[in-house]
Amino acid sequence: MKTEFIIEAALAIQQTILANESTLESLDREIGDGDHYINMKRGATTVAEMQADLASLKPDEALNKIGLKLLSTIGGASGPLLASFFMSMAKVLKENGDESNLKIAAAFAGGVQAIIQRGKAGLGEKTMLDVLIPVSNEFVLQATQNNDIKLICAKLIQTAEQGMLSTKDLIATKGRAAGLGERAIGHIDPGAKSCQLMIETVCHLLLKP
Amino acid sequence: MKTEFIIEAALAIQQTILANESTLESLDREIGDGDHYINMKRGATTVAEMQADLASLKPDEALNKIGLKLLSTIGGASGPLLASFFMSMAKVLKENGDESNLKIAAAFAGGVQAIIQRGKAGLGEKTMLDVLIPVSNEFVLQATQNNDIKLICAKLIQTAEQGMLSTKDLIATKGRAAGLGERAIGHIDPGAKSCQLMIETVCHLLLKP
Amino acid sequence: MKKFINKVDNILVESLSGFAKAHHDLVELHLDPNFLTRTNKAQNKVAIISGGGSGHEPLHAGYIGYGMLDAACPGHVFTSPTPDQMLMAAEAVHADKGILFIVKNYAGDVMNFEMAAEMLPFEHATVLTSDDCAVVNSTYTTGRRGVAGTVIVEKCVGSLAETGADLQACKALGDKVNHRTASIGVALTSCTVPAAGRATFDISDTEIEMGVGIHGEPGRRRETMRPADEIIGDCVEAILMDFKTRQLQPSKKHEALLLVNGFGATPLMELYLIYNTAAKLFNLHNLEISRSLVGNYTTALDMAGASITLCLLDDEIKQHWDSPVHTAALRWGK
Amino acid sequence: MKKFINKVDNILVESLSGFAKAHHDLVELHLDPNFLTRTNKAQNKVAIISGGGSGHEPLHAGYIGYGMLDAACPGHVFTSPTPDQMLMAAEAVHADKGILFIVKNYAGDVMNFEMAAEMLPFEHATVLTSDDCAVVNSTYTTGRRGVAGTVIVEKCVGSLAETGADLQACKALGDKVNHRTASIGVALTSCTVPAAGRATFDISDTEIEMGVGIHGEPGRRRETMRPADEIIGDCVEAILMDFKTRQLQPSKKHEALLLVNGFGATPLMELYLIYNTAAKLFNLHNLEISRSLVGNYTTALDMAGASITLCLLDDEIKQHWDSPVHTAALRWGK
Ligand SMILES: Nc1ncnc2c1ncn2[C@@H]1O[C@H](COP(=O)(O)OP(=O)(O)O)[C@@H](O)[C@H]1O
Ligand SMILES: Nc1ncnc2c1ncn2[C@@H]1O[C@H](COP(=O)(O)OP(=O)(O)O)[C@@H](O)[C@H]1O
Ligand SMILES: [Mg+2]
Ligand SMILES: [Mg+2]
Ligand SMILES: [Mg+2]
Ligand SMILES: [Mg+2]
Repeated sequence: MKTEFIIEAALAIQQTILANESTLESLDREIGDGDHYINMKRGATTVAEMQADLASLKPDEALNKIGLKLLSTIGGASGPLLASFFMSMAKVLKENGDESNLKIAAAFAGGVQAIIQRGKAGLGEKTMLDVLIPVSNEFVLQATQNNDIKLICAKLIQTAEQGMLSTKDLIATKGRAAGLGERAIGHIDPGAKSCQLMIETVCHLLLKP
Repeated sequence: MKTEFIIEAALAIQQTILANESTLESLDREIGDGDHYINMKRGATTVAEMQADLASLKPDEALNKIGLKLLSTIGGASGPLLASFFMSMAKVLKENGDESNLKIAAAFAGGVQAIIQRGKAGLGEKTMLDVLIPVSNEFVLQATQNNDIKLICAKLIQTAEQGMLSTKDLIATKGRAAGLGERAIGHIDPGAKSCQLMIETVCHLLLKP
Repeated sequence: MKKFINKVDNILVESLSGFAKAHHDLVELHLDPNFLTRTNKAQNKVAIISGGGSGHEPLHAGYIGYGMLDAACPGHVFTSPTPDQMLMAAEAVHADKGILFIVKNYAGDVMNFEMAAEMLPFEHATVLTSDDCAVVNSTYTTGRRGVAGTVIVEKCVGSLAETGADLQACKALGDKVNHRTASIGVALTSCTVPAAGRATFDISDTEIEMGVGIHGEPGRRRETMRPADEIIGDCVEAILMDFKTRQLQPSKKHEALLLVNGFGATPLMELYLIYNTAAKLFNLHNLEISRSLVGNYTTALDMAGASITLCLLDDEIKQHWDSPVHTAALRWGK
Repeated sequence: MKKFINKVDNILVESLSGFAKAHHDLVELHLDPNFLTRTNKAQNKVAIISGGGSGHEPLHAGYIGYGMLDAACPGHVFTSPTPDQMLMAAEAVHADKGILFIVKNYAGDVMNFEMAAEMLPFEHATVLTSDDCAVVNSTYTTGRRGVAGTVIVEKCVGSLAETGADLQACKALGDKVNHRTASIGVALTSCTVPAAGRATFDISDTEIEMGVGIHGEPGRRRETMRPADEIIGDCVEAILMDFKTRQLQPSKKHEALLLVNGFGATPLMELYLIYNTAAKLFNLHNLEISRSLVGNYTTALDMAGASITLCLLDDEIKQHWDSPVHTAALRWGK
């Protein structure tokens, strides 16, 4: 992994978030408080503006800096969760290195683990974890099998999509939608949607010829 | 004048007010605060409910009682003005008697005079007085000429109508609409409208075969 | 119309009953005729009585208590009270030093209070409040309307009365505060009078009513919605112009009280934003904001919008503004 | 959307600046990261810090001052603040007896305060408020939401801290007050988040949202608009049921505090009407309302609607509710 790629990914993610304003906004309006798009936009824009500061850093340093920045920028539920993700991913990368897809997958899994710990949620609670846990598992599996990055990306896009869609029929037991009971059914979780979009964006970047 | 007629007139006026809800309400909404219909309805209904109490009284006593009751019932600008009208009219009747149209016209004029004194307004200020002053003048004139009550009524209906319509093109210099300046132009004054309606109602009663 | 109402005809009494129950330490409610008095009748002071149409809460009942009003007479929604209310209230609270009526300058309020005054068996005087400078040329009118500045008048006069000052002194201070005060309001939406069941005026999503009255009366003009600072700029301008016309503009730094008043449906967040800009703008014109009040103090039911009130302070007004007050809606120093 | 706004991104700072200017005797504003502290730093006491998304004004900054909060951390509108704000606030107000965070129970608030707590170089504890009983079966959820009852918790804990009580005692009282408190809200209209520019939810002229959250989150159910007493009856019922479930219902006459809270666009007149009915209904169930608070204390921007909060009093809670407080939004005895 290169810091250059991290920056490129950050810019692409910003574009994706901006392009999905109405989707993200209405999802959080339906079963939340309507600010998820604004939160994600604030975070994505801030990271995009860090380009110059990040360029000279090592990848793990860059990710850690992004995490710290997100922590003081996003707020809400998604802020500390995404921040924890990047800071923990950075930590694993720093300790283990980033020379193989497997090491990167392990770092990704470490990031997801931090979200689980921070939010005390698991699979099936109608949160971003319904995207992140399957994606993390799939990533590790694919990398263990030593598959080509193109194949890995294709798989992860698909897994993320499935995870995101799976939140639709769930009752929420974590996050703001937990207050809704049955009324949450039929609505996709906004955090799951934004995570799916971000994963897809990064994978598309990697798939680019 | 008989107390019986006063009661009959009160009931008829109540019907008229109720039937003109939307007209009175929207006129006061346009250039006032929207409560003129409610105020008039409250007053008219209260008087209509006084039937039993009034029946045994002499006409001047009945009118005075109506005035006093209105004073504590209507509120707003129209309350003290209409109350003053009835109390003063009663006073003149008591002093002068009510045996001729001229004496009744004089009492009516006395009532209007009380409104002028209380509200410190005159003709052309876009208030109920733009109906009441011409009607009072015409009433006295017609009665002086010893005209038949049918003719008098026909004249008064016409005068009231003209007076009411005349308020449309005026700037208000008294009452709530005085704050509006030019913006009051094009709107009929609600108090002028309700007075015109009440006069018309009483005249129609007198015109009934 | 969606409101927390049972029957339109009962809303006033039900609401007053709740108010009296919630503040039983401060006020006592009398019904039919309706008026509210201080729980602990003040002794040997001018009794201060105010009143007016309901729908402007906390005005006036919210200002009953030590250092402010002795009684309040609430009329029906937006309709001035009737003389019997004022007479009974005066009877209940007079304390041998006369009665001072504080009346917002509307034809209905003026006439009803006037008739009460004529029948009053006590020495009495009246302060008419007329702080609304929305109507530019008031020469052809019955005078300016009384709006949020009334709160400042009631606070200062109430404070002075508490010292045992006589009727004429109280009236003089009330007149002075009123004279040194100017207000202007802006509506974003109309209010809805419960009995009418529909909005008093129609206003589109891109319009505002500049100079609106506290009953939703039309104001100076209908305008296009603009950034807050522009709207506030125009309001400040109107107040400064009014002070200038009345030769009140200060030639050097002068202390002032700034009241940013919500009409009922405007979030506190926006009121403080308005305050922020207004204070800055007044500062540019020698007006140093040394006293402030921000919140819903003279409302127009559920209208979205706000008014800005400036009162030119002097030592006397400052003293009476700062003095202790203990009412449902205004409380400090006690 | 019509609001007094210049640029959506600036509304928070402009509003906070106005607040700090209007209440410069009480609070000091720090920007970037944003937090507000008491003007006179308290000595030798537990420092009480709260915070949360903005848009609930006067919560929390309006409760900074003697007898209540030492600092508040406002997030963006309806978005919980970030840990750096809490850390800086703690740094500014800690006074050698530790830091107590009072946090409304929302995932975002909880996690942000938690991360701040983990980094805090001082002794610390957290009280989570969770008074909203709108969600009937909360076993499958992360727990109830913190709403208007938070004000009661902040008042009582603030009072205790002022006596020099230690961190554990403050936390214990906060937990107790929270435990003995239940709230439920009803929305007549949606709120509009400035940055979103449109209503959070659609609701027709004949519908209400029963059990709505203070961010406009959907509640128990969408219902048809009905007379106030029926709606209030259901709210009271929900609170009584909650007390029953939690074995808190009193078997004989018991004193309680009733807070009727407006969400931002509901006239005081209606809030007092609600209070009137609610007090009567609770009385029928052994709950004697001996303390009251009626007004806009925990708002949801410009939402029309109200919440009812009941707190079962005991001598300790009563003492700390009655004790002097001097903040922008709550003031008595000082
Ligand atoms: N405990 C949790 N664990 C994992 N994800 C969570 C948790 N709580 C909330 N989320 C995620 O956060 C998203 C909401 O984020 P956002 O709208 O930015 O914050 P908030 O809910 O505070 O307004 C939810 O859609 C959900 O995916
Ligand atoms: N000074 C006055 N002299 C005569 N009529 C007046 C005066 N002021 C107001 N009015 C009349 O009162 C009417 C308004 O009555 P109403 O709506 O019941 O009271 P308010 O204006 O207090 O709401 C006006 O339309 C006008 O005809
Ligand atoms: Mg959200
Ligand atoms: Mg009217
Ligand atoms: Mg009126
Ligand atoms: Mg949020």
